[in-house]
Order: sequence, then C-alpha cells, then structure tokens
Amino acid sequence: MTDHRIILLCVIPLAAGLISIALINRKALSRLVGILSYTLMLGLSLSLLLKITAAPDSESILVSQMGGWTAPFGISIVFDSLSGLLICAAAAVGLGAYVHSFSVISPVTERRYYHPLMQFLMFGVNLSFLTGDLFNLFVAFEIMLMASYALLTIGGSKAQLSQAYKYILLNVLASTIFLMAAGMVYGMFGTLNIADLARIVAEHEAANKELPAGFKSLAVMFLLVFGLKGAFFPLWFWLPDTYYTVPISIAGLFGGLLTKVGVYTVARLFPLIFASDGTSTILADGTMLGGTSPIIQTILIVAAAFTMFLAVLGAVSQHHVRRILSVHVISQVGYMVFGIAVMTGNALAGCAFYMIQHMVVKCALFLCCGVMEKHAGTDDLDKLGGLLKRDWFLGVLFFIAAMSLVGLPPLSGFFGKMVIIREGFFEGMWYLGVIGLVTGAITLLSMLKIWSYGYWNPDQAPTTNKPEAVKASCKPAYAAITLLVVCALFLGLGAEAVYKVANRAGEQLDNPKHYITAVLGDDAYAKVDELIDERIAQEPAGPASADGESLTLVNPEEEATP
Amino acid sequence: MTMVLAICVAVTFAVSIYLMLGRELKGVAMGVFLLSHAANLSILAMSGSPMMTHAQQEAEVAAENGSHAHIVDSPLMKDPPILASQYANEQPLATMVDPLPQALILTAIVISFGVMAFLLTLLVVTNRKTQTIEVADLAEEARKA
Amino acid sequence: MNSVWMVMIAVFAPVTLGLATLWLPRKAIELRTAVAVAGPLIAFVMLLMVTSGVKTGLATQHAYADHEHAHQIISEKVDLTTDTLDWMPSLNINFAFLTDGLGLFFGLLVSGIGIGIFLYARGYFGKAAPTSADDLYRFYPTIGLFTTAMLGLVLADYTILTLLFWEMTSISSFLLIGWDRYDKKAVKLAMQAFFTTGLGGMGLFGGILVFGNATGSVVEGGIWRWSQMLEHSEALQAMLLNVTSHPQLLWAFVLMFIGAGTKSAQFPFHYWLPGAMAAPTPVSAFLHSATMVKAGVFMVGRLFPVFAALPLFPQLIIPFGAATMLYGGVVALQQHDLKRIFAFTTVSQLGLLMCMYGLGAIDFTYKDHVFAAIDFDVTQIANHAFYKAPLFITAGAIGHFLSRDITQLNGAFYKHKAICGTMMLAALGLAAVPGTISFQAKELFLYGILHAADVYPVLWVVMVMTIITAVCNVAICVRVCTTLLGLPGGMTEADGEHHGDHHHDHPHEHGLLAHMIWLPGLVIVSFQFLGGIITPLWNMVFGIFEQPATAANYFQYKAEGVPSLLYVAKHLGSIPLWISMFCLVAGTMLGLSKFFRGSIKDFADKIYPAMYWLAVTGGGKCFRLVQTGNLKHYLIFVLGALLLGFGWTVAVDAEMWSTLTGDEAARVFEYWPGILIGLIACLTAVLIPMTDIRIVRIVFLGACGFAVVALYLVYQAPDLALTQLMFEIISVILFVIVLRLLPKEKKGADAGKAWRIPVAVCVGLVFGWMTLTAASHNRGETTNPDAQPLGHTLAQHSYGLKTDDDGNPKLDTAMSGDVGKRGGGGTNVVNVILVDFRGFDTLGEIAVLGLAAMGVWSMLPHRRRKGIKYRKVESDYPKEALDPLESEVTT
Amino acid sequence: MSSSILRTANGIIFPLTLLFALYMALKGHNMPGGGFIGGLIAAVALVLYRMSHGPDAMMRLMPVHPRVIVAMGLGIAALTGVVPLVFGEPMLRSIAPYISLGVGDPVHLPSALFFDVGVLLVVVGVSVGMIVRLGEEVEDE
Repeated sequence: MTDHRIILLCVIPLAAGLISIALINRKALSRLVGILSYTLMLGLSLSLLLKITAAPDSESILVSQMGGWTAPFGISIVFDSLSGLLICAAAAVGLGAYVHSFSVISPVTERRYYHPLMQFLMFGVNLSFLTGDLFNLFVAFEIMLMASYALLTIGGSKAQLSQAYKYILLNVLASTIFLMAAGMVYGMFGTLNIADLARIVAEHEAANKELPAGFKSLAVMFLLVFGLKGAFFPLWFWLPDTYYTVPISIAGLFGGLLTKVGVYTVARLFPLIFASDGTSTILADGTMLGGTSPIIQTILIVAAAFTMFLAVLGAVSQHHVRRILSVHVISQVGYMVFGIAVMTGNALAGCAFYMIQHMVVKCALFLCCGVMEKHAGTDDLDKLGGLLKRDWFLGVLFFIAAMSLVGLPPLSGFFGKMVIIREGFFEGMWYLGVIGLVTGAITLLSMLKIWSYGYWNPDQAPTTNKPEAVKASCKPAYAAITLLVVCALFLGLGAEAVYKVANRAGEQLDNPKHYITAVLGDDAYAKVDELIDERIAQEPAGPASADGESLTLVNPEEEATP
Repeated sequence: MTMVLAICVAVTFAVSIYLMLGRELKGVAMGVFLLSHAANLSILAMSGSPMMTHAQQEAEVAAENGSHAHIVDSPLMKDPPILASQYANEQPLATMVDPLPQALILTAIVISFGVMAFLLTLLVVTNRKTQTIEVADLAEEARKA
Repeated sequence: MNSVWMVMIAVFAPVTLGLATLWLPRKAIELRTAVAVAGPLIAFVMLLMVTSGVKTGLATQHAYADHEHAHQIISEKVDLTTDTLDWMPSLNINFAFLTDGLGLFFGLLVSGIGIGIFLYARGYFGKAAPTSADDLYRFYPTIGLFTTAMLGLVLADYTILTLLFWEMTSISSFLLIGWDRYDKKAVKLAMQAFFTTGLGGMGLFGGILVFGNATGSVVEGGIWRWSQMLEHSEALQAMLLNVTSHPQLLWAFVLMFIGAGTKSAQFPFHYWLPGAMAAPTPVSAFLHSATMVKAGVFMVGRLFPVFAALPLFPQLIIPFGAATMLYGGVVALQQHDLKRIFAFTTVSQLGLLMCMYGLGAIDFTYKDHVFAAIDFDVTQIANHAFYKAPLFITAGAIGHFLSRDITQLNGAFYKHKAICGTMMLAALGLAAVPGTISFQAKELFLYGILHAADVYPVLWVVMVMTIITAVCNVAICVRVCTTLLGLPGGMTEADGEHHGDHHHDHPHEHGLLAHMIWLPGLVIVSFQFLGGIITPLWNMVFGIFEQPATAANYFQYKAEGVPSLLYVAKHLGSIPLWISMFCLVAGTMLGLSKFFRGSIKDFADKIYPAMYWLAVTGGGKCFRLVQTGNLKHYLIFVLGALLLGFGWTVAVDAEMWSTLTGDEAARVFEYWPGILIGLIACLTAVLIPMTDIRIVRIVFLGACGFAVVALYLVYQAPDLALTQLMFEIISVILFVIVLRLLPKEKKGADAGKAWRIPVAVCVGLVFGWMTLTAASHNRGETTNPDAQPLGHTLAQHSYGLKTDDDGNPKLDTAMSGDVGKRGGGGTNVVNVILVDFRGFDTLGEIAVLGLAAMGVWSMLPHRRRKGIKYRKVESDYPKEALDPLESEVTT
Repeated sequence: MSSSILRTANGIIFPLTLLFALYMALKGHNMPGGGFIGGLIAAVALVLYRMSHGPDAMMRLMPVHPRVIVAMGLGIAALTGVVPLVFGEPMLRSIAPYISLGVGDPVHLPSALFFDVGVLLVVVGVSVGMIVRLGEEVEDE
C-alpha cells in the first residue's frame, strides 16, 4: 500500500538537523528542536505502526517510491512491521538519550555540532530501517556511521581519540566490502531492489534452480559486513574499546541503536535472500518453504554461540559499570543472531521482539550509569557503593532495567528470549539453547555485580557530591530514564500487544510474498506461483511423511541427478 | 577487459590491506584511500566490458556502411552513457555502457572522500592528544584505560 | 470450576497491600502492620473458600477409614482448574490456576504462616527501635511481593506463569537476604543465593520450554499447562517409559530438576541456604525454611504424577536427596549459630522430602503396598514447616535478647521462658519424638524405604543414611534442650569461641504486639502436637490435600489419613518402630556426649566463589585473549573470518572455478591501452608500501588515482573521470596538509612484513575473484529472459517520452506504471540517475559529506586568530563554560 | 605560498574557473558534468585563491562559516525533494517543464536542476571548509 508519509520519518530528523545547524549557538532552541523532532518521529512511527497493525495482510506494508519511479527503477522506501517496531524503539531511545544528555554533556561539547549530529544519526538509522534498496542501504549506513564517527570523537578526550580510530577503520573496511558486494549483486542480478532480489531468489527457489555462481560467497561477505556493524563474533572488537570512552548519553544511544541496525539488516536480507540455497519444499497447502544454505546457517550458529557466551564472560569480568554494559551489548546481540540462525517465522518474531526491548533496556541502563557516575564521580565498582541510600529512585529504575536485561519474567527481556530459545530447542539447536540459558545466568551475575557493588555496599562517594545537588542537576536524566523504563515495563507487561506486531514481522520475514507484492505490485509474485503450481502438477502429493504431516517433499538433489 | 579490472581490484585491495596492517596510522590512512579505488573499480567491472561484442560490432558496422558488413580490425568501443538526442529511441542502447554502476561509483567516490577527510583529521587530532599514531602504542593506551 | 478472581485476589492481595503500606506515614507502625497482615489474611480466607468449593464432594468422606482399605477412592472427579484470564495468549502465559490439593495446601501454608510471620516481623523489628520504622517500611512491601510470588508459583496452571512467579521469589529472596545493604558480607551472600537459584531458574526455564516443544504430538502446540500435563498423563507416561525415543522429555526433566534442586538447596547446591541466614529472622523463618525452599519440592511434586514413570526419576532424585539429607544432618550438629543449625537441618529435611518423592516413584510401580512413601507428601511438608518456622522464630527472638550463639545460651530458659519453651517444643518436633506429627511422618518414611529396599536392596544405604540423620537430629534437640535448661550436657562457652553475630539490640517493649516475637511460633508449633496426639484432627485438615499418587486418578480424592500413634504401634510392623526408638536413644547419647561439639565450615561454601572466580577471572582471560586493543589483531580476526567463510563457500561452489577459466580470461588482451593503464594502476599501488618517504608515497598514491581516472575514461565514464580527477586533486592537497601535521616516519624495519604479505594477497585474490565472478555472470539469463539490468531501462527513460517513427512522442507501454510515462528530462544518463532516479541516494550522500565536515569542525574548533573573523553571532551558551580556545563565534 | 605570479595568474583564472564550474554544473543534466563536478571545480578554484591571496581575501569572498553554505545546499536539495510531498506526491518527484520566457525557445527547466545546485553548494562548502580549516593548522605550526 502506498503511503508517502513514511519518508517523513527521514525528513523530520534531516530538517531538524539542518535547523539546528542554523541554531548552532542557541542552546535552548536547539534542544527544543531536537526534542520536537524525536517526539514527532515517535508519534508518527507509532501512528503508522498502529495503522498497519490494524490493517489486513495485504495492506500491512507501506511503500513509497522515491521520485515516483516504479520499483525496481527508483528507490523504494518500505515500512513494514519490523521496520515500524524498530523505528518506534529507535525514536524512543533517541529521545531518552538526547534528553539525558542535557544533564551530562558539557556545554563545550554540546556546541560542537552535537545537536545536528544527533539528528543526522537518526536520519541514517531510520533510513537503514526503511530503505528497500541495497545501495541506498549502503548510503544510509554511511550517514549513520559518519554521524557516529563524529559523535564518537565529540569532545575529543584522550581516551576517546586513542580508541576511535579502530571503530572507524574497521567500519570503513566493512563499508567498502559492502559497497563491493552491493555492486556484485547488481552484476549478478541486474537489480538492487531488495524486493526484486527476493523475487528473483524466490523464482529460483520455486524452480529449484541453482543460484548464480558466487552467490554463497557474496552472502558470506554481506554477513561479514552486517556482522561487523552488529558486533557478531569474531567481529565485535571495535565495540568494547570505543563505547566506554564516549559521553555516556551517546554510549547509551550507540548501545541501543547501532548494533541493532546490523542485526536488522541480517534479519531483513538473510531469510529473504542471502540464506537461500535455491531449493525449496512445497508444503501440502501449496505454500513454498525455502531451503536454507547450510553454510550460512552454520556460520550464524557459530557466531551466535560465541557471541553470547564469550561476550558475557567478558562482561562479567569487567570492573567498570560502563564496560560491563558495553560488553553486554555484544552478548545480547548473540541472542538476536540465535533467533536469526533458527530462521523460522517464530524465531524471527522473537528476534524482533528481543531487538526492540534490548534497545530500550540497554539504553536505560547506560543512562542510569550516567547518573551513577554523577553521584560517585566514577564508574569503577570498587569506588561505588551505597547509591540506594543516596538515590532510591534511581535504584528502582536501574533494578527494573537490569532485571529486564537479564530476562526475568514478566520483564521485557524474558519474552523475546523465551521465544528464541523455544524455537531453538524446537529446531533441534539444543546446544544454542543451553548456551543461551547459561548466558542468562551469567548475565544475572554481572547485573548483580553492578547492583551489589553500586547500590548496596558502603557508600564511598566523595562527600562533595551532595545527593540533592546531583539529583537537582540530573532532572532531565531522570525524565529520560523513567521514559525508557516505562517503555520497558510496557514491553514486558504488555508483551502480548507488541508480540503480535513482532509475530507479523516474523511472518513477513519468513514469507517473501507479502514484501514482494507490496513493493513490486501484485503481478510480481505471479511467476513464482506459476512455478509452484507447475511443480505440484509434476509431482503429485508424495507419501505422507513420518510425522503424519503430508508434505510433498521434493528433494533437490534427487531431482538434479536424473 | 573485465579481467584487467579484476586484477586491478585484487592488487589495490591487497596493497591496501597490507598498508592497513602496518604499524603506523599514516600508512593505514593511505590503505583506506586505496581501498576506495578497489571498490570503485570492482563496481565498474559490473557494467561489463566496454568493448562491443562481435555481433554488436557487425550491427554497428552494417548500420554505417549499408549492407556491406565487414568487421574492422580495431575493436569498437561502446558509447558513454550520454544520449545523442533528446528523443533517443534510435539510440542503440545495447552498445552503450551500463550507466547505473557509474552512478553508484560517483556516490561512492564522494562518500569515501568524506570519510577520508574525517579520518585524516582524526589522525591529526589523535596525534596531538596522544603524541603517537603507532598502532601498538595506542593499543597500550587501551589496556591502561 | 473455580472463580479465577478469587484466586487472583488471593495471589495479589499481599503485594498490593504490602505496596499500599508505602503510602502510610512512616511512624504509623501499628497501622502499617495491620494493613500488611491483611494481605496474607485475605489470601488465606480466599484460598479457604476456594478449598471448600473444590472439596464439597468430600463432605461424605470418612477420612480415617480402616486402613485395610486404604486405597479406596471416592470416584468423584473434580475439576481443579479455574477459568482463564487472558494475559498473553500467543505466548502461552495466562492467568489460570490449578487448585489441586498440592497447590492449595501450599497456598494455605504460605498465607497461613505468612500471617504469623507478618506479625512476628512487627515484634522482631520492634516499635521502640530507632530503625524499626525504616525497616518495616521496606519490609512489608518486599515480603508482600514474596508472598504473592510464592502463592502464584504454587497455584499457577500455566507452566510459564509458574516460572514467572518462581523468578519473582528469587528476586524477593535476594532483596531480603541483602537486607543489611551496607554490609559487604550480607551483600555477597545475597548475590550467591540469587545467582545459584537464578542458574536453577534458567534450568527450569529450559525444562519448561523443552517439555512444551516435546509434547507437540500429544497436544496441538505442546503442553503449556500443568493441568494439560495431568490430563494427558497416559500418553505422556507411555512416552516416558519409552524415553529413548523421546529423549527431549528426559532432558526436560533433567533441566527442571536442576531448577528444583537448586531452589530446594540440594547437595551440592545447598550452600546458598545457610548463607541466606544473613537475612532478618522473619525472612529466614518464612522463605528459607517454611516456604520458598520448598518450591523445588513442590515442583517435583507437580511433576511426580507424570514423570514418576520415567526410570531416571528415582535414580536421579534419591541419590541427591539422600546425600543432601545426610550431609545437612551431620553438618547441622556441628554448628554453633542457632540459625545455621536450623538452616542445615532444613537442608537435611529438604533432602528427605526429595528422597520421599524418589521413593514414591519406586512404589509407584509396586502399588500393592499398604502405604506408599508418597502417600503423605503433604503431611511431610506440613510437618517440617510446623517445627522449623517456630524454631527460626524463637531463634530470632532469643537472638534479640541474648545471643544466637548456642554456647552463650546456657540456662537461657530461666530468663525467657516463653521463647525458650516454644523453641524446645519445636525441637521435639525436629527430633521426631512420639507425640509430634513428626514422629508419624518419620515412621512412614522409614516404612517407605523398607518396602522399596525389599525390591532394590541398594536402598539399604539410604536407610542407613536416614538413621544417621535421625540420630543427628535427636542429638541437636537434646543439645538445644539441655543447653537452654542449663542441664549437664548442654553446650557451654567452653565449646567454642564467641563470634560477633547479628545481635540486634532492640529495646524491650511490652504489650501484645511485643509478644508477637514468640507467639506466632507457639501457635504454629501447636499443630505438631495436635497432629501427633489427635491424629484424626490432623487428617481432617490435611488429609483432604493428599492427592492420589497415580496420575490416572489424580483428579479424584482418596479417603485415608495419617495413621495415629496407636495405629503405628499396632500395625506398621516393628522394624520402623524399633529404628525410631534406636534413633531416639542413640541421638540422646550423642547429644550428651562430647563428640562433634566444635563448629565446622561447610566445604560447599567454596563452590560459589569458585564459580565466580571461573566466570570472572577465567572468563575474563578468555575474553581478553581476543580483545587485545590492537587494531592489527582485530583486522586479522576480521580478515580471517572473511577468508575462512570465502574458502568454505568456494569449496562447495564448483561453479566459482569456472569463472577463472571462462572466456573472460581469453578477452584480456582485447584493448591494449586498457591493459597498459591497468598495469600502471597496479604498479603504482604496489610501489606505495615500497618506500618510506612520505612525499614519494603521496606521489604514488596520486599517480595511482590518476591511473584510475584513465581507466574510467577507457570505460566510457566521462563523469566519473572528471569527478575522480577533481577529488584526486583535493585529496592530494589534503594528504599533503595532513602529513605535514603528523610526525615523521620512524626509520627502522617494519616488523612483521612477512606475514602481512600472504594475508594481503589472499584477501586481494578474494575480491578480484569475486569481481570476476559477479561481472561475468550473464545478467540477462536470470529466471526471466526478458529482464535486463536496471541500467538499460534507466537509460531508455533518462530523457523522457520516446518518439514513434514520425517523431511524435509515444508512451512506452512495455514498462509498467510511472516509468513508462515520463522521463528524467536529461540526456546525461549518469547525472539523471544521480539527481532523479536515485536522487535519494545523492541526498544521503551529500548528507554524509556535510556530516564529515561537521565532524572535522567539531574535532578542530576554530581558534582565535587574526585572519578568521566570521560574522559575529550571538550565543546563549554560558560564557564561562566556553572553551577558551573557541572563539569562532563570540569575540 | 603566495607568490606574486601565482596571485596575478589566479586573478585571471579564478573568475574564469568559477564560471566554468557553473557551466559544468548547469549543463550536467545533458552533458558530462553536474553538481559534483561543478562544486569540485569551484572548490579547487577557491582553495587556490586562498593560497594565492591569503585568508583575509578569502574572508571577504566568503564572509560566513562554510557550514552555512553546507546547510543551505543540503536545505535546497532536501526542499526540492520535500515539495512534492506537500502535493501528495512521493518525495523527489521530478518535473521537467519547458518554461517560456517570452523570447526565444522555451527553456527546459527540470526540477532536478535545483537539486544539483544544492549538491554544488554542499560540495563547495565541505571541500573549502575542510581544506581551509586544516590549512590553518599547518600555518599555526
């Protein structure tokens, strides 16, 4: 369904960014514009999301073709359940981090293009979530990355600068590979539109026809690129080194948003396109079940396992709040990769749910850390203590967020994790399931570490930091954290409503038909249907499978060798 | 001709990786600079060979010399992606190089310039703050922090 | 069918009222207590009503019928589930409750003892103490949360709802153990307890998920409700008996047992429970003796009707249970802190309860015995609660006034008669003296072992372990009594050095509420003696909760009860009775003897620190192995991953090789100038790392760039060539400027050159090869032969309407939609693509450019210098906060 | 850096180069050229001008911070894209009308031209801004 309003989600931050360049010396006005922009984004994305949630399947994907050029000739902007959820969460997280920064960022830093950069970052992030074009995705990544490079070095402390180059160089390398891979996609398929690619892949699958030579290698390259942005094993190194040097609000924003963009692209592109091996099974009801490339799935499984486990060990061994939280970002990404690796509709739904809740919760934790630092003047656990006495409200907020992160029911982290692990067990990936559970327990330990050393234990803060003074100066921070924690609570207690949307997102990711017809028009999928009908006609329903489900199993290997 | 580009891509990429693995960030920056060349050339290769195929040459020559088609010795190149006239339905599009990769490269060049400039400035500022741009020294800094 | 609302009110009343107390004024302690106590009271009343609703069919029942016909079943099937209140239907978490005997019994136990504990807390924290207002302010909400969690846990029907409440009990337990928040030791112990039970919680979580997944063939979508599990017990048991073909069920059980075992402090994970004694005594009495620690036992009881069919069930549970029982009993004897003594006896008793379920599973297959070990599970559990809670309550009380160290308490009875009297009465329960219900319970347990051992002689080991444990328990009782009464044989100060313990020195107060520090204990312990002496009364109350052990008739009630003392003496056979007598005598002797009087440490206390060390230190080492901070290593990791992945795909993709031998290779030499330029580009690139002189490097870099420009020209890309040329110029200027700002190269060998070359070459080859593969793929030949690359379509529509033969504009109907009807209005296709077809890319791209510039300006703010005087702009940033170096805008 | 020969030469070349840049930008829709190329040529010219005439002359030429130019360019480009949204059209919907000026042939004025102008401004602003800024650092050393 066409709806040109969706591009406003990119226009709003762009416009706000430009306005705040003009207002570079007006602190209050800049802040006002920024808040307005985030609020507008949040409101718009929520209203659009509600709209498509209520709509029937055929109208549940909103599309706008840039320049009015029909897909695949122009650039398609697509707003489906997954992008909708993520943009909502991103706007909320952005608003939280932005408001929080008012109480922690120094005026000097703030004047150095902080406001425009925050807006442009959202421009890039929203565009990444929205775009339906591979090359445009590259551009969106670059906007986001460029803004993040600048935000990473903003303020320019020694610690920041001595680490920032790694983030930038690794990302430049990944971007270059992305660029080449996008070019190669054009070389192989003559198109860049994601829906068009999905169509071509679906046609291959329906005909059980091999995908072009080098397709698998291309998929590996994409995985490397997105894996690096998403901080998968063994590509996460840039993350811990850089996140604990930036101003804490920015760390919160990065921790919440940036890795999710990488994970999102994997979730978007892999089940639909790059994880395909060109084979398929036709189910009894005439729907097609695409085959999954064992290489890609194995890589994802290995990545998920190591990302979850190794990173949580890293997190629990740190002795600074920021570092614990930073390294945890990676570990949690492991769960999302787990969801993608399972690659069923339900697992992807779980992954979507997990992503949005993690954005909110992780950002909230970072922001809490910001206030903790204000109280104690440090984030070293050995020098913290007794914060509960100083600031019980912060303690409550932190505790809820921390337990959400750990995933104790009924808080938000639980539900996504539950669905993912359930599907993992169901699909026979019990090893991932067990690692996921153990990781959960160690996550608990690390959060308890922060809680026990930070909020309990004797107070060691310098007496100069009067609790009242800190509280007074951190009013925006409290507002921001409260906002995010309320969101997190809603995601937990109201998980049903959110999960329904996530479930639809999972379905849309699992079944390319909706996406393809929404972007390319109803005829686009006709060829696939034709091919499926042909195959059903050729091979009448085979014997019922052992489980009693009547599958017409078409084994591609057997077919290929006559 | 694609082979030539592929070799160029391989060599520039290899050299840039070699430079990026070096011990000083100046060399690394040069590696990044080369990296963008490698990427651009790789995309350029996707527009296919700039030389016409045998059949295309025959058709071209036939169009020029009436029906007496004979292949000239020197190879014919395709046209640049600029339409000869405003109502160009006569334009033999098959003998024009694919314009889309060019547009992609143009975008990529601009972006890589931006990144490059930022990276170079970062080096200057980093050097000013940390007094070093040696990778090993900066890693030491990370361990200390 | 019960009203779900009644149960909902029962479950949520404690937390609601507990939280409500937060809004009461801090000093209003009496009011606070009243409001908080109303919580468990309401829950208790509600559950009683639910019970009476369920049990109407039992009115006609004769509870203590003749035991010759003990398995007579009243064959009235009762619906034990409530309605469902939808919460998250698609995630299988709704409010529905299973109000069976086990659940309701636990519910009543929790709320009933809860009332006592809530009142006791008032006495314990005391009105007169300066901190009590604060303590009570925090205490009631937290303990209310716990009560709710516990009630929900035992009553929930949805498996995941059970898990939800399960974790909630862990959280509240954590908050309560760490009550002394600023005491590092207590905080550590709280962490230890939460981590251990949390680990188990993850096990339960996994077990529930695996179970739900594995039962998809029984119920559509899997089993996510306990009642469903019980209803389909036959099908499930058939699967369990043949577990090799359904290994998932086995793992489901093992995982759930990990949860149950850690929660119920089974050896070797029992260490957290003695540690949990850092909590205030009301908490110890409530959570860590009477209720929460039984959650694991409860879980095993829940699973029992179905999972008893699993051969592994007794094999796993009996060894763990027996070991826990023995270890707890023996260690308890050698403690000095009253709370630690009782904590270890709790551990021991939990082991016994577990063991009982294990034995029950064996009996399960031999139904013809008169009493199965499992028949009186509720009695066993209730029995323990009714002496252990009073023991803790009085331990806390005596700790208040004197000390909790038993060596300090010689003759304490004469100072605090009520408290010590209650404690001694409860201790009699611990010792299982005839006259307490404990005695019958132990008899039944021994009886169960005896019968099971007939079939499995290996169980004699368990018998011996039970005897030793019983002897220890009696010895503890003897020592407590003799000490308190100041008799010879009691513990004295000579037995151990006095450690500073939690001595809450609260001022004395008077009045009824002050007596709450021991009164609830007396009320609770009275059940012991009521049950022991007037056994029919006990049966009337608790018999109705005893569910049949077999799953087949789980939803029916049976009419039987705990045998009375007389019956035990008459019928149960002499062996258990003799064993009991032996234990009493031997225990008394041991208690009076000098053996085992010292205080020992529990070796399991080291387990958690070891795990912590392993995770933190070992895991940290593991992590730092990859997180070196060095860019070089990171690049190697990334490139290594790339090479591995690529190598693997090439290995399986045979067609990749064809591109190397295909006709692309043959067409290399078709255009000589192209080759020459390519050669220059390669050569200049290779020369860059050959030199150390930076200006030469830049020259080569520039030369390489110009070669690329030439390549663009060869490829008929004039726009590209022009743009690249200009950017090349600017970039070289930039490089020259920047290199002047950077330090000079250090002379010396560039270390590690050798290994860099193969890595670089491999990576280069990967991308060269991929370029070739992708470019040589014939794009026309996708599934749709008509399809042409986008670029060609874009070229066709670059200007606009096409013309027909007469030069008139015509619509291209072949193209669908908008593209056919208009064009971009330009003849330079590349530019039209840039600004029109893909204009959005360009918008993004100039945004990147702008961002890069902003990044540069943000890193290098302008300094005050003569030359630069931009237009003066007002700023509303605070003046003093400005960086003195920054003066670009002000001046 | 500022030799008199360079200064004199640049005095002549500079306006010509700027004109050439404008020409390249405007004809870009039909011939090789366009906003990028035009912008870059202008940027190179401006950088050379600063080298030959010094920063003060540059300030007289460009009295505002380059970010203003960048923001303006981005704003123009974005505005070109956003205007169609107001009319319910998708973003960046182009039109290419012939506008009659009363004299001579009607002028072909594609809306993309405005977009190109935006691009040009951004490129000029960024290149000049960055090089000038880094150049100052060198001069400060």
